[in-house]
Amino acid sequence: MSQGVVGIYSYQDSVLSAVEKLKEAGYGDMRVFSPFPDHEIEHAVDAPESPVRFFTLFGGLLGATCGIGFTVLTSSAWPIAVSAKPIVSIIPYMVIVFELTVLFGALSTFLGLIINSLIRERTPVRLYDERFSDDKFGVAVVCEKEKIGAVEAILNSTGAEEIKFDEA
Amino acid sequence: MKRERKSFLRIAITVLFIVAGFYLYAESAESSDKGPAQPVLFSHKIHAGDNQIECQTCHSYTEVSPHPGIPSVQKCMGCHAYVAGRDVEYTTQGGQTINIREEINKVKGYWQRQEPIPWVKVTGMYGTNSSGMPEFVHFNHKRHIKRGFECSTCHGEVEKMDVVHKAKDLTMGFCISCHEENADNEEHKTELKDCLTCHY
Amino acid sequence: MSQTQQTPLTYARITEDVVRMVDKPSKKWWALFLPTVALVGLGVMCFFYQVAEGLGVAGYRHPVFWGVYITDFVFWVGIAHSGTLISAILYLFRARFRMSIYRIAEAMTVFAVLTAGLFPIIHLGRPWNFLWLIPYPNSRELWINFKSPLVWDVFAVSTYLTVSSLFFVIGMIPDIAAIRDKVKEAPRKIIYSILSFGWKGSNREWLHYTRAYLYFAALATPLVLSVHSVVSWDFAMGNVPGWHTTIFPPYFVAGAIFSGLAMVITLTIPIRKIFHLEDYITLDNYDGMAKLIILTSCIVGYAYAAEFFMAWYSGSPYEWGQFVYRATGEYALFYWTMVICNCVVPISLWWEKVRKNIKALFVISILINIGMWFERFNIIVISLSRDFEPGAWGIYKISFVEAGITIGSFAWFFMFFLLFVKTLPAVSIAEMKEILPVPKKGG
Amino acid sequence: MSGKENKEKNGMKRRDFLKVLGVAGGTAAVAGSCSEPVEQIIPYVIPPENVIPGVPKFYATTCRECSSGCGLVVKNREGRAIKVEGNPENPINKGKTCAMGQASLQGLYNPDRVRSPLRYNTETQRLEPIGWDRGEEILAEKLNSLGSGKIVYLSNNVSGTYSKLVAKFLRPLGGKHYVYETFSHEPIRKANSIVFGRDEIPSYRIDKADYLLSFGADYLETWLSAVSNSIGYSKLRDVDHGKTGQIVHIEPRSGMTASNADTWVAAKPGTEQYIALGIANVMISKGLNKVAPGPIARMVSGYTPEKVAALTDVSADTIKKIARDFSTSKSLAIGGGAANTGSNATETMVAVNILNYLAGNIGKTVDFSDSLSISDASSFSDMKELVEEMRSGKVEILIVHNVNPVFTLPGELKVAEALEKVPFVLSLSSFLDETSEKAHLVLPESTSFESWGDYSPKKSVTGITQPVMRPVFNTKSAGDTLISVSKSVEALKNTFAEKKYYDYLRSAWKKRAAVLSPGTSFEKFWEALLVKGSVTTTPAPVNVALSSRVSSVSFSDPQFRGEGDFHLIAYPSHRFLDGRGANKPWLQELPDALTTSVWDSWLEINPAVAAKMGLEDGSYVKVDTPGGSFEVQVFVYEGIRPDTIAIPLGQGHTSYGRYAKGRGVNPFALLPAATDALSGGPSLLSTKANVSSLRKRDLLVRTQYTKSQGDRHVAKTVALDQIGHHNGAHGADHSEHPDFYPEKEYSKYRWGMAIDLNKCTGCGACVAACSAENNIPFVGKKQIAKRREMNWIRIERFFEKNSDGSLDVRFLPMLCQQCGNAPCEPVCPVFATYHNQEGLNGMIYNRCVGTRYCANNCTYKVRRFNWYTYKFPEPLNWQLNPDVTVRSKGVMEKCTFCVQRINHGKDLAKDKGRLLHDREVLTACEQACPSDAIVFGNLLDDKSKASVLSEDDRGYKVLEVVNTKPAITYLKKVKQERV
Repeated sequence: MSQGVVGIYSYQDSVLSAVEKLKEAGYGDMRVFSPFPDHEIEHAVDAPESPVRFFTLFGGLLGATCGIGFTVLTSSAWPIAVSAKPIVSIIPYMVIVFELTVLFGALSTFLGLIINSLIRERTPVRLYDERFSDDKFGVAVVCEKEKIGAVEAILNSTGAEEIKFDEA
Repeated sequence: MKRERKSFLRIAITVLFIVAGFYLYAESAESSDKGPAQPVLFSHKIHAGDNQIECQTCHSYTEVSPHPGIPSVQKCMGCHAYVAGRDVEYTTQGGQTINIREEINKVKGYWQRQEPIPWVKVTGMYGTNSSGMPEFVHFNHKRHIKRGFECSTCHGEVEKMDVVHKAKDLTMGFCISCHEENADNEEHKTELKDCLTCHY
Repeated sequence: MSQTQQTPLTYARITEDVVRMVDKPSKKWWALFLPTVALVGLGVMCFFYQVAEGLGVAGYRHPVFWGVYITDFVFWVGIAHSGTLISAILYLFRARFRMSIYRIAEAMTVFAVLTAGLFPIIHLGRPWNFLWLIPYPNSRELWINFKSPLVWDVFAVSTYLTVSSLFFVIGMIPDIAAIRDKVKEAPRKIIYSILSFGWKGSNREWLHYTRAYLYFAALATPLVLSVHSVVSWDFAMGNVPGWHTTIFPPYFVAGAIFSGLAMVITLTIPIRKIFHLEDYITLDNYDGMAKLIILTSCIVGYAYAAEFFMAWYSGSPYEWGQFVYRATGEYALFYWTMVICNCVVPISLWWEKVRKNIKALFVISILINIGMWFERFNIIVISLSRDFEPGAWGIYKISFVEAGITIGSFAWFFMFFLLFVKTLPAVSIAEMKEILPVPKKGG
Repeated sequence: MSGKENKEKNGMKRRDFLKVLGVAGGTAAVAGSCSEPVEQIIPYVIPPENVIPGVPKFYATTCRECSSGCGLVVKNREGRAIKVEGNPENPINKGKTCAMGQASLQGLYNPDRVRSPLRYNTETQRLEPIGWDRGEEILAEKLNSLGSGKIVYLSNNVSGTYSKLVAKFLRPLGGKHYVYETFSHEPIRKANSIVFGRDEIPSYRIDKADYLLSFGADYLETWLSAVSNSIGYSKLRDVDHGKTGQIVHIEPRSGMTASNADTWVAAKPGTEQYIALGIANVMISKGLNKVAPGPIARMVSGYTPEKVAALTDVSADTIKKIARDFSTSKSLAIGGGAANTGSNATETMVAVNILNYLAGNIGKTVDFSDSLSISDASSFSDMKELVEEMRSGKVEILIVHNVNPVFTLPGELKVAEALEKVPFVLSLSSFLDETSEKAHLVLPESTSFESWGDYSPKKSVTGITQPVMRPVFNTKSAGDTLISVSKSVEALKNTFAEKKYYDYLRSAWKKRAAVLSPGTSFEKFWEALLVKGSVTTTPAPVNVALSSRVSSVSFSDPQFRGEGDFHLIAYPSHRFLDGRGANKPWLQELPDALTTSVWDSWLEINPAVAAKMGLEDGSYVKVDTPGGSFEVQVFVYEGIRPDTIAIPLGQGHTSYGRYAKGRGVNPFALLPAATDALSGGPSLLSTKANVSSLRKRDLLVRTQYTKSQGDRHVAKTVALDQIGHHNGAHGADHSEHPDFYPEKEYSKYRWGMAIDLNKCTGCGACVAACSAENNIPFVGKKQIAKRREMNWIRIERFFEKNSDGSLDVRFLPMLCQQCGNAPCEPVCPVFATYHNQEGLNGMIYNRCVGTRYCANNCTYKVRRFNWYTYKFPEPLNWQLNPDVTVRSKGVMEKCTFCVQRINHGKDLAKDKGRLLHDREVLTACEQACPSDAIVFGNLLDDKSKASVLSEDDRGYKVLEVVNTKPAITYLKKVKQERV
């Protein structure tokens, strides 16, 4: 049985010290909420590198391949001569290849973002506080029920203004 | 999660119904005389099928003209001045019942009034029920017949139809695939697939 | 932040201010919105009249087969560009003055592309067949001509629309989440919940978000350059004297940014005033944009001069004839309007006083927009009026239908914009918060 | 209207018209490229013999648009005449036609034709339809009750059997037949009678001359037979081993004909005779004459070049040079035209005859053995008498047939008033023109395309006209009408044994057949005649000697009425002639050769005068003449003397159908009834006029607003002695352009064209032919004011300067160049235009979405866009070519070298299992071109005419610098040493 606990903070340095203390205490798997992206928090938490970049790379390569395949294959399917240009004219096709690279790259980056941060990344609803999008920070930890007290103590000691629990 | 499943089910059922509807609609057309109703129920099955009359007996210009020719009333009367037709009921494939002699009498009526018969065009591009080939397509019957194609290649088995309908989908895809298959070589293929062959 | 106002900016105030903007629309807003919709209606009516009658109701004539619609198209695509410039390129350069205006600029991008995309269709002889320009599988195996710059255009503009819309949407996710958390009434809360994709602002989310944003910016940057290059190739790939030149892509991109920045200024000044955003959109912001305008104005001016020089230096009678005609022919008024608006007027921005004078900026930005519209008109129409074949030369006159549709397009753009400022966060909440000093207990 | 009703209505309409035609079957194309589909197929009740739907039939007949009588072949599809072409078997036009001939089908299908007999209702004061029986009854009553007054039959030149029928019809009634041609060239006849004792017009053999000296004769436009003259012109213009013919034209104004001459000599109006006399003087004094001058020597002795120079504004050196060239080559002098209709016109013609006589041209280039039938026309003074008789009430019955004297006779005669004095006017015309409108009874005649007849334009040729289709409307041939009426007229009861004019015609021909081919049966002869379209005989040579009457001629100064500053020349238009062409939209929309103006009149005025008066192109001016004044727009033209203004005839109709009515001004209305003193011919150059600016200006609607080509060098010239020298400008044209892509290769055909600018006269026959062949819509003046004309081929006209500063007019037919490296093709996003394996630049209408990039990128600007769906009012749409798609709005179109003809030709060749031969397929423009300037063919075939010409030394490609690799090679116009 695990339980979640979240401490609500007003100050970023309190959050940072809470993160440090939690890490020391072995509660590495935590979530820090903030109203804006903050580099110091990001560094403090030590999260793994985001996989979104692979989505972008894969999408881009797929787009380029589709672009080449599409233009070359369709123009060979029914060779219609225009001007004295060859049926397969690589140079003009590069424009299409480029555009499709960007298009597919962007689409799959978007997909990567949605998958990684909004589908895979699920935090218990009750640990979220509406103030996090306004002016408060939050440090949330999900742990076994019996360890909640220790976490609460750390949060309290670092200056959490309010502490909420999640029963789920 | 549960709610999502439910809505998925709903969508799936709706799609299924639409598809089924289309299918049934198409089916229903298949089983009847799906060609357009003509002023005279002229059965190609009786003429070309049962009586083995060659297509070109009536559509006599296929070898000399881009147009096949629709027989004149005079041509109909060429036979039907003598062939009065049996005074019997005849049931078409689609279940219409007609009296053969009465239908022939209709032709005679046109002849007596010296009126042309306003046949409804069957072979068109868009659907079965209307319209001829759009006028931006120039199809040459002569060339195709001289090359040795059977009428049925494009018109289907007309000799088995009481009410003629468009048997093949005479869209550009149909033309092009045939032109591709029948090209002698690459150069010929280019010629056959040249847009100006048909569109000018 | 040199600006001093009654209360200093805090996180809470930023959220509050932005949420207030998406509050119930005021009478003033309706007074702006309804006439806009009416003008859109006018444009739509003109379009349907044109479809019913034929393109003859537009001013086209032999040999000018492209006219106001393509001018509008290039104009709007150009407007779109500075949005992406501000949101992506300046993001990559970490220019701080973009923060407060980038959302407006991005919205402008999306709506401008949306407007621009209509024009090629309006301009078609048989608009109901526009989908023939899109490669879709068909039984004839007849595809489209990928050698045609117009097909490049289809790909570039649709890619641009997609990417800039996604960029716009991604950028707004945390802000919409903030609004979601503030509003109480059910329907709005639900809508904002959906639009926020369940955003919570955890460190992981922020990590993916910032990466995705970075890659988007990295993709959008070459895209934005390519789109206007492709648009310029619509002309440069032609052989018409006045079109067929290698200078076009950079010239067009600079021109696009130039006009886009001017449009951002034109749009933000009233919004700043109406929503009291003086603390957000500061005079320093305008100063930064005005400097960019000076830069791009110089590039554009240089391009005008270079065109003339090359026309003369090439020794081609066709090129030289075209440029002499531009400056002295029937359209000379348009040409000189363009030169004055785009090259002479921006000189005033060299003075800081002007750069920080809101009224002056507003007037200058509108003049630049007019000048840039005429630039496209001149390139398209004057070149076509007088190309190689002297027996076919002729003069184009704008018809009321074209004017109606052009006015309608402006209304269409503003209609979306008005909807945008009333429903979506027009100022980026997260980014504004990012540039405030981080609150530290330790001070 | 609901969809269903609409459908039914269309169905009925279609059926009705098919019944009219008696034909059907096949799908006739009337619909647009994406309009509603045809619903029904209507078979024949009884199939007409030998008609195969989809296979065209060709009927030989004779053109009756003017008095030239060209042979025609009319293409008939499913019972409808769809295209007119020249009959190659006819010796007059040798397969060629002019624009008027091409447009004749729009007369046949004109929506404003009289559709049934009409009778003037005195109560409603309108002409109202009646039946044929009633119409003929009324006429018979009138003829039966003919009192002491005269009966007059007034018709155009109807030589041949019909004129005999008219004579036979009139004789018992004591009537008189007047043959009225607006331009019947009386001075030529009179002068011939004076000089040679022959009151006729000979054949002038331009084709046999290599030096043509024209005194105002607009032989390429309206003078005698323009087509046959153009064929001669083409021959004269042949460049062979650095030699070619030369043409000098003397006229105060440089019209289309003068503009095609090597030298235009702008003489003072009416003084051409002095130049001729001066030339004769030089010839005799220098001993250059080939024939003994006789009394001529004394006549011309006073006209030394110096004296002539003072009289005419033409330098003495010019006269001397002309005299030398004229007498040392195979020469021909001709005279006529509007400028030569002054009071001394016959004297001028006498002087011209003297030149031909002295140069020994009689019997060589002037052929009296084969004189023209127009020689039989009544003279203008006869017409004047007739009008007087009408006015005085002496004419009781007037039958008007295909003439429009109210419009074409000078306003001073007040014909309309005189007409009202005639108790009964019958019109047999097909159109309600200004004259027929005033008739009491109209019994509309079928056009020459719908009826039998024959016509003999000159002694050696008689052409047959046969119906090429059933009458479009409820009309009857005039011959049938006369014969049918005669049965119920007492005096005529037994005049005609025949029931129909057809029978009358055949019996007349039976007699001729017995003479012409004694061996064969008549039926065989007749069949051969119908196939060939004409019979040709070899006329017996005649001996022509100088008549003693020649010395009686004294040469006088021209007389002018009025006190104005300018001489007013009213000249016949090459599009409308005397106005009869004005109801045909193709001709209205055919740009005038020089001004490129359409649908309107204009006044030509010299730039110096215009500058002084502050006039520009399109300024309105008021022209005051003694006969009245008119307002008209100005065209500033270097090719007219400062003391002269000119205005074309033919416009200004007050009726004559929707296309003619209310356009421009009719100068006839202002002209005095002045005549040439000796011949009694009309005097078109007899008035002086004042011009005053109205201080307003509007667009003078034209198809080309640029006058000079500037530095573009589109229409090029080459000096005669530079041909073949590959240096200078010529060498540069053939410079190699490095190409990014490899040259395209063709296997069977590479269609191409060669256009000889030395032969193109700018007449516009190609433009009209193209419109007819390719279903090109006419769009009207308003649209052309927006430059939206649709013609696929246009004649570009440039006014340049010769090295001596004189005017150099160049014509260049511009059509799709079928470029090998076409700029239009790669920019089309949907492959609607592309390059095919035969080198054609295909244009697929149904694929086109209308981006119009192709047109922007077209270097030659030959693409046309359908800004609207243009309409062909019923029954003009009957003429549409079913082999060509009718385009609808939003679609680009252009020339594809008549691909339907190429495809048809290939189809026939394939039946024989071979490829096409050279000259088997002709494009419509080439087929019509009277001067043979256009040659189409396969460039892969080295021996094809087009290939050979394309390799000519004079060949160049227009705007070659763009490297479009056009399939059309233009041959530079040759510049000779000028007089």
